[in-house]
Amino acid sequence: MAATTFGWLVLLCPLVGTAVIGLGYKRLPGRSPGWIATAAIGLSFACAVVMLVEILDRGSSHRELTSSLWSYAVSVGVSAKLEILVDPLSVFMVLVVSGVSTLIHLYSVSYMAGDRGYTRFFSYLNYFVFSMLLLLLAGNFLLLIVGWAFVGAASYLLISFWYRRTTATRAGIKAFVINVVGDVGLVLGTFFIFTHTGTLDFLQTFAAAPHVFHHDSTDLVVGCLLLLVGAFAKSAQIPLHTWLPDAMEGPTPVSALIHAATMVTAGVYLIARMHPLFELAPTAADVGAVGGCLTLLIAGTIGLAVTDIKRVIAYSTMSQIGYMIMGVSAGAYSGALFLLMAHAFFKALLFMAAGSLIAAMAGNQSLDRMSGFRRALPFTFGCFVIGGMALSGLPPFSGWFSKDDILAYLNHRGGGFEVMGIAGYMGAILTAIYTFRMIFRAFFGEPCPEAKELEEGHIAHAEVPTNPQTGEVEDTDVGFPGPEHHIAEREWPMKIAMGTLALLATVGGFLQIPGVDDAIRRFLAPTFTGSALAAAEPSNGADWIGLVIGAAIAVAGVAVAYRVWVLAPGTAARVRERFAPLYRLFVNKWYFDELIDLTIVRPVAWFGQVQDTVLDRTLVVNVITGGAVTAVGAVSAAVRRAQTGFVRYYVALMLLGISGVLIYFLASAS
Amino acid sequence: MSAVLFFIAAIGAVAGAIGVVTLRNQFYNVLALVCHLVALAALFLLLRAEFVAAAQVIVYAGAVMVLYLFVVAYVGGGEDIPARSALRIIGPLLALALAVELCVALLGTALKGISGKGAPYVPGFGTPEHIGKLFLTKYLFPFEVASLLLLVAAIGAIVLARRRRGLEPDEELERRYHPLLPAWVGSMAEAGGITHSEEPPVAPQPQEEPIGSQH
Amino acid sequence: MAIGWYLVVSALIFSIGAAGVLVRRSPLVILLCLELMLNAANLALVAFSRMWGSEDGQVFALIVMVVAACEVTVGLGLIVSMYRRQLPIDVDDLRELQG
Amino acid sequence: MTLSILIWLPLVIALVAAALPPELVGRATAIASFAPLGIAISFLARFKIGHSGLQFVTNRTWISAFGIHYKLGLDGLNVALVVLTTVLFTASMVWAATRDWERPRLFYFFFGVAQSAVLGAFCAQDLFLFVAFFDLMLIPFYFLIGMWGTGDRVRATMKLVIYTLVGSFFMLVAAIATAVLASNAHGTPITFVLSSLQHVRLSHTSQDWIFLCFAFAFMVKMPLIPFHGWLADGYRSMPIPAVAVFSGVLSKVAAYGFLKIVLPLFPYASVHYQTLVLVIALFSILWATSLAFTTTNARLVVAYSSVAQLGFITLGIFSLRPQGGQGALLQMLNHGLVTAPLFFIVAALAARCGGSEDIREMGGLAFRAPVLAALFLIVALATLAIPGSSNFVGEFMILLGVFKAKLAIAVIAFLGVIGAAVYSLRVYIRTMHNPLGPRAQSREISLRDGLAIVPLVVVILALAFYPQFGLRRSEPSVQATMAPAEVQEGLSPAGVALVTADSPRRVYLYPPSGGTP
Repeated sequence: MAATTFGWLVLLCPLVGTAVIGLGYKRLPGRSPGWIATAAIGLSFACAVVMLVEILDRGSSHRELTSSLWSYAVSVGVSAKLEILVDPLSVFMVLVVSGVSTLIHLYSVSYMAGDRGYTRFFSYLNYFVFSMLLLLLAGNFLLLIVGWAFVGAASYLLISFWYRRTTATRAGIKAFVINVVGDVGLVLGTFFIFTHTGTLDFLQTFAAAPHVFHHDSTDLVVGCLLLLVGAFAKSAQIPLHTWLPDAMEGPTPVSALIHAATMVTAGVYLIARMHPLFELAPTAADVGAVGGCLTLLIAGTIGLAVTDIKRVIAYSTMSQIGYMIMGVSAGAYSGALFLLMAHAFFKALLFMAAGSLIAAMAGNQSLDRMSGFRRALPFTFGCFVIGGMALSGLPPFSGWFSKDDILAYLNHRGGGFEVMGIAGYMGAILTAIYTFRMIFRAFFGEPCPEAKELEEGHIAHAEVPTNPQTGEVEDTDVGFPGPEHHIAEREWPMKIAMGTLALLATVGGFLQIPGVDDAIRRFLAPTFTGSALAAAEPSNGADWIGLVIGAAIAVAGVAVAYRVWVLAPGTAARVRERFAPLYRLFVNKWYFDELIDLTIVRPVAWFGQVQDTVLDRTLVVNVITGGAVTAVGAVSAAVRRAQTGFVRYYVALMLLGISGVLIYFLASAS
Repeated sequence: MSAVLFFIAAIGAVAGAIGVVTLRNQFYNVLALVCHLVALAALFLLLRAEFVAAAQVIVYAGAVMVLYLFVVAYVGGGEDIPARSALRIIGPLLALALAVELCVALLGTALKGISGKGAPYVPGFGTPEHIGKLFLTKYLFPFEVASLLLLVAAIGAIVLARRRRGLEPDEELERRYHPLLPAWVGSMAEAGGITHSEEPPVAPQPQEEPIGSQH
Repeated sequence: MAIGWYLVVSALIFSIGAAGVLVRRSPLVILLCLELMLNAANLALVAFSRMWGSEDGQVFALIVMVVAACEVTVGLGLIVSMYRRQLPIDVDDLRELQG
Repeated sequence: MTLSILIWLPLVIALVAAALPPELVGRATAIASFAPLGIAISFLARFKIGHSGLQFVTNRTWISAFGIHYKLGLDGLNVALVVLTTVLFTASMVWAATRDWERPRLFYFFFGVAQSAVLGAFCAQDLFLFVAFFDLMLIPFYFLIGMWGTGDRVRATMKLVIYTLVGSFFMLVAAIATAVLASNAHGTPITFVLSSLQHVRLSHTSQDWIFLCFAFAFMVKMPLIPFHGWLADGYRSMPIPAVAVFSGVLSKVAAYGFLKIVLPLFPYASVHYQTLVLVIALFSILWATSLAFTTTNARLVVAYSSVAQLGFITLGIFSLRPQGGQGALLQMLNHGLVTAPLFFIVAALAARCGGSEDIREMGGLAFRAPVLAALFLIVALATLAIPGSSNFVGEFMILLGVFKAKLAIAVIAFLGVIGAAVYSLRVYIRTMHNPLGPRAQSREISLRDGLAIVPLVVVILALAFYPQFGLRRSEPSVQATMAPAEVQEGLSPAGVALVTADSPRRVYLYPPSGGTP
């Protein structure tokens, strides 16, 4: 069977999983939905591996395969088939996504046990994986947009999974709407490109692009910028990032899967996929790189200030994706995708560990309340530290090799990109500081009451479950994190998932060691043939210099964190007072939410009110329509009054009319 | 000779008509109409419409007027007090205007046929034979329709005038409808969204005695 | 006599009938006045029939008579049934059809 | 089997059913309503793809003196809409049959009349016949609101009557003027047959004012925004099955009228007023969208979303590009399939909240009603035209057409797409999610609701997998109907076969910038 057949199977497995779990919601007992879902994704991963093998069997110039099932929308010049594109890039992404997804499903089997929406959760989760894989395998713009929107919908459903929480539903709609903004950008961008190339198919578009577009022609730049809007919205880059921190309202496995490992990296994939267009429109690419650069810095600073552990990790995700976007826009494709893979491993791991920690805290996510879990949660602690070290870019973890690959490329490329490289190093020190801030605050120091309780063998449970964000009492019927909590130490599926990821986060970096091996770059090369930027890789020596600098910076960051939060615990408060305005800026997330609220949400809401009450209800409905009705009513009342009911009166009128007509004829005859 | 006859008959017809309109007593009205009809029949004869004239006298003056008389006798040919409204003055004025206009139109017309005596007389014109032929050939369909119409009217009159329970005010019906709905429900006023400020017009209540039997 | 005079007589009778409908209140008399108007029309029809030498007008007049007879029958039936229901036999009081 | 049978069958069914005892009428009508559905599907199955001409033509002279023919036929434009009509009427009948209505015989009779009239309007190939059916289909709705409506139904009926009658009047005048002026200008005998009228072009000034008359009538019917005064009261008062077909089908007749009558007959005016109509449509989209996320009545949200959708459909038609036309047709189909179940769902929600349709009193209903929630979710996502739904393909084509015609309008129209996401999800969240409402009771969907809603949702899902279903039959017809306007605009030379799927035409916004190979 061809590789594309397995491509279709990759898509089919999660779809069937969704349908089976969704339709059998009443009959599936216990944890079986979780196992079915995990099996479906596992099968999908297996198919992806077969696909990899198949594609490796082919010569490196024959690794772009397409296959279509039926006409999706083929009419009047638009031609979109149900078509997948299997090439090294998509295979790479599919492997990462299905692999990490399998592990997160496995983790969720235990973590979500006891929740009333267990079946629903896995149905949604499988649906998400299907959508994500569709996005990755799509062979034309239309299917890409479909996958793009489907992951947004799945993300919405999972963010507001605990739907009785108003915080969750609000976060859900926010995420969805911003994602729709992204979809719209994507569609419009597609229009700009399609009207010139006349095709929606990726390979045909890329083939036609150099012929129909000038270098940096206005339409292409606008089109690519609009694609960037899509990418930025999905990947939570400034200024379309505000949904991601709120998305942490979803269950922790969701944060791990969607809002760290897979969906949010779709923007990176999009730019990589569209690299022939972006290379033709360097202005747009530069905008992307600058956006990524700004995001990685701003998100890093916010990560220093917020105290909700999941939100810290969320900002770190934004920051890491900023690196990837910056890299992929600047041309460091293999480096960015390498970081994407490594990030999927260590960030999923961090979220899983955080989930375990939150479970031990009975749902509370505030770093202010946590401390000293080192002994109570040894396995979680180990995983968190491994994930943290990978995130901070400490050697020899995967984050070190991958992130510094991008930065070395930027410094090597020159022409202003060094500035971004330097910004990247600044971001790296911030990353190390906030990561180890989490570790030191949550795991070191005096054990908090929950940690003590756990050391005695009990997991803390709240008397009355409340929403940690607002303090509202939860509706315990349904739609709230179930009454049971599950920690990695007590559940073997969670342990296996986290252990595997810890291993991958540690050794994942060895895939691409400068001077030693080059697996990712070589594998991806067929996709990026013909790209001038991909060819301009720095030398191994330069790479190693970058790696050394990166390692030094990471170590420095860890040292700072150790000094501030372990050696002299009061330092943080002193710094906070010293730089109060800066702290306020960071802790209020640079006021982006307020800004959007002030410039968009409030005016729209105000206008809606005015329009509804004043313009539509008063003017149109009452004055114009009501006026018409009243006028007709008045006229009919007048006519009605003429109907006196006197027969003789009618006769008189008739006679009058006859006389009148006669007079007219007589007058006109004479 | 024919001019004299015409004037006599015409004066009779007009006088009869005026009698119908002006006399107070309903018996006299009917009798005036009989006069009028007979005079009209004479005019028809002058116009050589024998059959029409005969039908006029036999059917109209004979049968129909008897029917009228019966009804007047049954209902009670009371004094008819003319309306006290402005129509009492306006009505005759309007009629006068109409008459004047028609006369002006007829007399002032330039049509030649009107001032002549008509087409040359053909023997048998207007005889029952000719008319009968026409009815059974050219006008068979109107003829049949007319007969059907008569049948329907006859049945209709029987149904209307027959004595039955339903003719008395139906108390049960009243009880069923009146408490439920205000009188104006379902009228155009309601549809127009105009609510009555005053009491809705009340349907005329049945009086103690019918007006017809006053005298 | 010229046909025109017949027509003038017809016009006069018609107008008188119309005036009667306008001033009288008893439905019975109004019916009589309607008869007058119909007869006026009949006279005109017969006169025109004479003028053209065609009997069609006479046939028409006869049909009008039939219709008049029907109208009288139904009208009188109505008057009788009004009397039975003890309704006022006066067109000014019978105005339930007002708007 | 001729189209006449399809058209008149619903009326016959209604008349026959009226002879049954009142308690059986509903069920009998609902079961019998599958017959027109089956016939319509058989027409769809026998429809030959790839032809732009009429198929299954019935052509009899009706009033020879005025050249009025009783001419019916199917082409790519109406075949899907005919099926949609029967589908929605059947669903509504099924929904209605499981409930009790006062005076059921009359109720179902009016539905029969409405269905016959709508089918007639879709099939009519004679301008006069179209106008007759167009007016006929409104009559049953006056009664359905006036007799079975809720709330201030008298006033609602009044508004509907006034608005639609004025619109109909203008349309009648315009229709007569079209035929008369066409015969005067060319000395040909008067005719109302559309295919004959297409061959005679009216003068520019006549086209202009006739266009405006038609446009006014259709825009009132849809309605587009400045003409929507009757909408709020009308939709709120109508009984649910009536509003489902009204919004699902009747509004489409107006859009279909634009496509079938206005564009081919008045190409000059269509081009002349293109911008005006586009701006009105755009304005409707934004206005209705904004209203939809302000109003708190769930039914009105659906109503305003319909207005916005019809704005999109109008945009597509008046892009005067085949893509836009195709998208508009597909979107008519999609919107009909989406809006009817939405109204049924709103009724189901209201039944769970003490009869109130106010979303402030709802909330948290998903709890014991996962099936209802899932159905609502699918329909809500389809309403906001999430990519992957057939609605998205329609919207994509529409906006592509508009993008090619008027870039700025397309860009602004995308705000409507974003707004749709806001109001659809808002209603979903405020009803299904959030804490339980004060009077809300979470109950699973009942069988009788499911009977009407589930099949429609299945159709929505099926179309999502294969939207080409709605596109393949209509392509030649849409190209043919757009051709006169395109010629007028100078986009394509007269008489030349237009683009086909195999040879994508490239329309350049600016002169092609790259070095052509």
